[in-house]
Amino acid sequence: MKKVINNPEDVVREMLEGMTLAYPEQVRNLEDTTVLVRKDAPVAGKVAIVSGGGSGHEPAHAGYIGRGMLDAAVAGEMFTSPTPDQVIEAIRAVDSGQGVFLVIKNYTGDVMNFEMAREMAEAEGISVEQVVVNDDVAVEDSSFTTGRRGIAGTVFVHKIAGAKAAAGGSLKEVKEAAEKVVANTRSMGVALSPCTIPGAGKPNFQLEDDEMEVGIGIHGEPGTKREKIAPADDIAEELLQKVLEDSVDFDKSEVAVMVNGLGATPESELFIVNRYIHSKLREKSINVTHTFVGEYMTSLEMAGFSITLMKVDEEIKQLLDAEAVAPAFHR
Amino acid sequence: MKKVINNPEDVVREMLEGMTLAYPEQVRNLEDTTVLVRKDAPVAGKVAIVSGGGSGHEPAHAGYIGRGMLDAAVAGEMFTSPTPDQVIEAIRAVDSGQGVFLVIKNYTGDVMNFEMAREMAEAEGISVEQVVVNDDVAVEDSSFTTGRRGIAGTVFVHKIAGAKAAAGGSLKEVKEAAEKVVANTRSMGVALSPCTIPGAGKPNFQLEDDEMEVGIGIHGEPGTKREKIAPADDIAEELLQKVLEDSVDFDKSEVAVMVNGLGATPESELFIVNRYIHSKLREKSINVTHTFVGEYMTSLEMAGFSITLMKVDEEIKQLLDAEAVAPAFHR
Amino acid sequence: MMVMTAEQAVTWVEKTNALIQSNKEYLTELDQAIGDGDHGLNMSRGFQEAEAKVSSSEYETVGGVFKDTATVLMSKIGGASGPLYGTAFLKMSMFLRDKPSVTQADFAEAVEEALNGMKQRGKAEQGEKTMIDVWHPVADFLKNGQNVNAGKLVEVAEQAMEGTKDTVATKGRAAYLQDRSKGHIDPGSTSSFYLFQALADVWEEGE
Amino acid sequence: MMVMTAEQAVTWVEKTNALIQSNKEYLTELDQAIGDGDHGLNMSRGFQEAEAKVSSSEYETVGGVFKDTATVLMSKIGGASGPLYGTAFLKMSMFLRDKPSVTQADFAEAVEEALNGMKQRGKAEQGEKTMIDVWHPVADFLKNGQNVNAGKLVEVAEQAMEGTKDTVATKGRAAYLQDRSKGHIDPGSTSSFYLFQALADVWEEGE
Ligand SMILES: Nc1ncnc2c1ncn2[C@@H]1O[C@H](COP(=O)(O)OP(=O)(O)O)[C@@H](O)[C@H]1O
Ligand SMILES: Nc1ncnc2c1ncn2[C@@H]1O[C@H](COP(=O)(O)OP(=O)(O)O)[C@@H](O)[C@H]1O
Ligand SMILES: [Mg+2]
Ligand SMILES: [Mg+2]
Ligand SMILES: [Mg+2]
Ligand SMILES: [Mg+2]
Repeated sequence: MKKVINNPEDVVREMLEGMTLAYPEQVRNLEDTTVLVRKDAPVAGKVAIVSGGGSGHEPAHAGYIGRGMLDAAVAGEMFTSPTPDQVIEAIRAVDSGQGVFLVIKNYTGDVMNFEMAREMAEAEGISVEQVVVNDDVAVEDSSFTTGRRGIAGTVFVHKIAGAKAAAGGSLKEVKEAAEKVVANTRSMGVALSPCTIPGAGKPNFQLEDDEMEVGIGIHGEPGTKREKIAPADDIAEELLQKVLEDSVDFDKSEVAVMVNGLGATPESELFIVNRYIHSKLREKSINVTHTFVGEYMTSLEMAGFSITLMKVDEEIKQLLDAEAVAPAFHR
Repeated sequence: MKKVINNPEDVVREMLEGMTLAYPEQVRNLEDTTVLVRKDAPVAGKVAIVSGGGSGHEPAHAGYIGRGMLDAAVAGEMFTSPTPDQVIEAIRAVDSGQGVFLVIKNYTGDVMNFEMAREMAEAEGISVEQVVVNDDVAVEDSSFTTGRRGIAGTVFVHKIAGAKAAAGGSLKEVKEAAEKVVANTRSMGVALSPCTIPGAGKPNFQLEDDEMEVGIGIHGEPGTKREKIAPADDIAEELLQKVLEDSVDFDKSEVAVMVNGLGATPESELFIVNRYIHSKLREKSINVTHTFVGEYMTSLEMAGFSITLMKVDEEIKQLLDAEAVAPAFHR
Repeated sequence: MMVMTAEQAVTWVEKTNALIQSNKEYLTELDQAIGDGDHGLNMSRGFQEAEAKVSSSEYETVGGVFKDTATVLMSKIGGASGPLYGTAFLKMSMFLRDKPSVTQADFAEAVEEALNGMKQRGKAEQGEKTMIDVWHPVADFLKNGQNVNAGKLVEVAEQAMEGTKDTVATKGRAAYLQDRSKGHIDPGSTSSFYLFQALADVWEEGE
Repeated sequence: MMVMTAEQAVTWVEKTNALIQSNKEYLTELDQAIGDGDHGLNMSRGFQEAEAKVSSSEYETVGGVFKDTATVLMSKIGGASGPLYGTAFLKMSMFLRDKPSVTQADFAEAVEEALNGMKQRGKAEQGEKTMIDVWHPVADFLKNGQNVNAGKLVEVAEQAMEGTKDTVATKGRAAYLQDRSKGHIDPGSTSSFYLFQALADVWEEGE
């Protein structure tokens, strides 16, 4: 394990210090917490958006704090959901009286910790609503299981919920917009190499030189199957097929595309994937209105990528185009 | 070698196609070239800024095309300077009559190819000026040798030259501003892992699990020395020392800081480095006015980072703050 | 018939912590196979702090020990296991309240309460390859009343933990692996086993 | 006394290309040790195209072959070697112009012109561990006139190439390595050696 760190236990704290020093005009760290909030929080008259989760996904989530996106991001330990006491600090700090909207990725830990914080906040008289993002089609959806995971599509939820709130949307309207995104967003990822949690010292799995792990999440966990590595177009095709076949009907629709690097994949390779996705969608008469290529939701130093399709309508397109000024997202 | 590519020979072309499809409103690809230009080039009444170099440094250079930064970026093969015929196409496409300014990184190949293009352009009656960026203090400066290399500091040159041109600066004024940046910018990098050119199939060097390569460039070449890996603070200290000791007098000055990821280093680690740099500079009464943390000038999938310090004055600070709207740089 | 004192409750937390610290890597390895590889780190961080808290405080009641334990676990672990272990200790503390002495029947009911709280919080039932698979049979065993002894407790918990190996996960991260989750012991069940092993130890010392 | 025909000039390019293609990996390996590892890729890309161009065209003069070769190399190689090899062939073509027949003296002067062009373009002198270290002694040898034969040419070029091993680079990427550049043959000198080896081959066949 080779990492540019000091002590593994200090990684999250030192990272948050480094972030706060990097963006002193945009964010501030709530004292003695792992919460970063907008410098000017609470923003009067606006529903506040709070997201967060385990660390190791940078620039998620703190990179999305800013006008038109998040009001706060709560950082857990590496790949570990933050605790309710941290989430409640975030909620308290950003609520302007208009209520707080939580964007939660669908992991048991995240859901439980955020919901406990929500219960506490509601007991304090703060209105809280939430959405649980579950865009990863690698995992079958089922009411008997944990269901699909939340991965890179979460960034679209940040953008749309943030824009709706910035436009003066009520807590209910923000929730509706976010739910529309969740209902229309599907993703899938592949890994060419594993990653290592600083404290664990070794990766969760090993891959041979000619192998890839398909249906990977964003926590270094094994994927749904292992395959021989293939040309970029074939890998992209496999993921795209799964995304298109899932429960959203993308037929003849308009979509926003995200090609998301997991950490160690050169941007050039992401563009090669983007090229394929575009040409394939054109063939299928699916019209791409917005494209995002880069590292939006990473998994430490994992090599690989995910693709996300969000079906858009007029409202979503307008909200996508709305201003956003965050360290890791500009519009 | 594991890469998300199709044929190694097609990597650059497919990447450029993918970029053009990703940013259709911002860039366009000059037909049958490896040149991307601003969608609205040539911009009337403005000095045009052209940069470029080998590919593999994404988002450099095409990611910096946009209002307030570059008018064109010329892409060579992986780690190989583009040829003069490509550079001249860029120059012709962006010249509005106010002249063209070339930002060249100090590598023999880049300097020769760009200068040949410049000679051809001047023969056609286009006014051309240039700056050669050489911020890397890992290599001693000397008039008998190739001298220092150009690395991440180049992005500051793009920003300042671009802002100066956008503000209506003449070719001469743009050149002066760019030269000021070059004179006041120093960088140094370290690698924790090598990288592989797609066509080469294997990396230039191997590192043991406990080794790092100090004084690395951005072309996968070996650095100036090999050391045992150390805690983040110690690595940052070693680089910072070399940068501060070099020929720019940073004493009690104001600086812009860039912590640049080389490709596979998690952003969390870059922030840990940023934290150290800030605390150390504060100790030394060097005042950080601007901070940039992220992947600005990469070396394919190399793990590691570089730090850059640019000494700033009022003019440079103003130009740094000026608007820039490029896919990989917003202000 | 066993009784639990506040002092023993503290010892329980201490012994659990000791077991978790010495098996930290093993827990992480289990989680690497079918989860995200942080369970050892999470439990070690949480119980380290919990033990520090309860060892340095004075308690009149078992409920008081559990309340502090719950608060620390809830605010230090995170992930899936934090809210679950936090809920477990919180529910026990709520049930036991200020009871000056805790009988075996009290304790059995407290564990039943903990189990119900965890099931509700995690929306999991027995057989889904989670720590519930250990808590459920342990709760049943304690309720049983007769023949409750340390050796038997360890046996029940251990068997339940081993039993998770053959099941396919439907809750928690391991569920993403679907059939691939089979053949691996659930990490949370293992940390729960340590908890009950530590409890058995406390009982044995008390005899 | 040797003469070069347009046909032989084409063969020279073809033979150079053949040597470069079969030593592509080796050139890359040399560049990996002290450069950026693309010299084999660069030369292979450039000479592949140059050979395709000159093999499929009709030429009256050696100058014409060299002009096309220069243009292709200049626009296909890039990096440091592109402008240098491009300049070499351009300078030779400019010197030879429309000369219907090329004598050995003409050719020697053409190479001298090429060398000067390269030195100027690359701002390099002999002894800086670049391809100049091969071109320089070869130009001197050709100027010499007497005893110019294929075997001798290969010998001179090969020795010069080997000689780069012991020097410290002060130009090109290898210069960044300073002392660490010692002990490795310069990749550009090696590709230049192939060029002159191919030339010797052409001469031998012409005898
Ligand atoms: N819904 C659930 N109900 C009960 N226990 C669960 C549930 N989800 C996960 N667990 C338990 O939590 C353990 C994982 O804990 P941990 O690794 O610390 O958290 P995370 O999965 O968030 O990384 C699993 O092994 C399992 O026993
Ligand atoms: N200034 C120079 N003058 C002459 N030859 C040079 C100079 N710089 C580099 N070279 C030659 O170019 C070779 C490297 O070519 P190549 O690898 O294709 O380009 P790059 O170094 O740009 O990657 C070196 O081995 C050396 O022989
Ligand atoms: Mg976790
Ligand atoms: Mg090169
Ligand atoms: Mg886990
Ligand atoms: Mg090279």
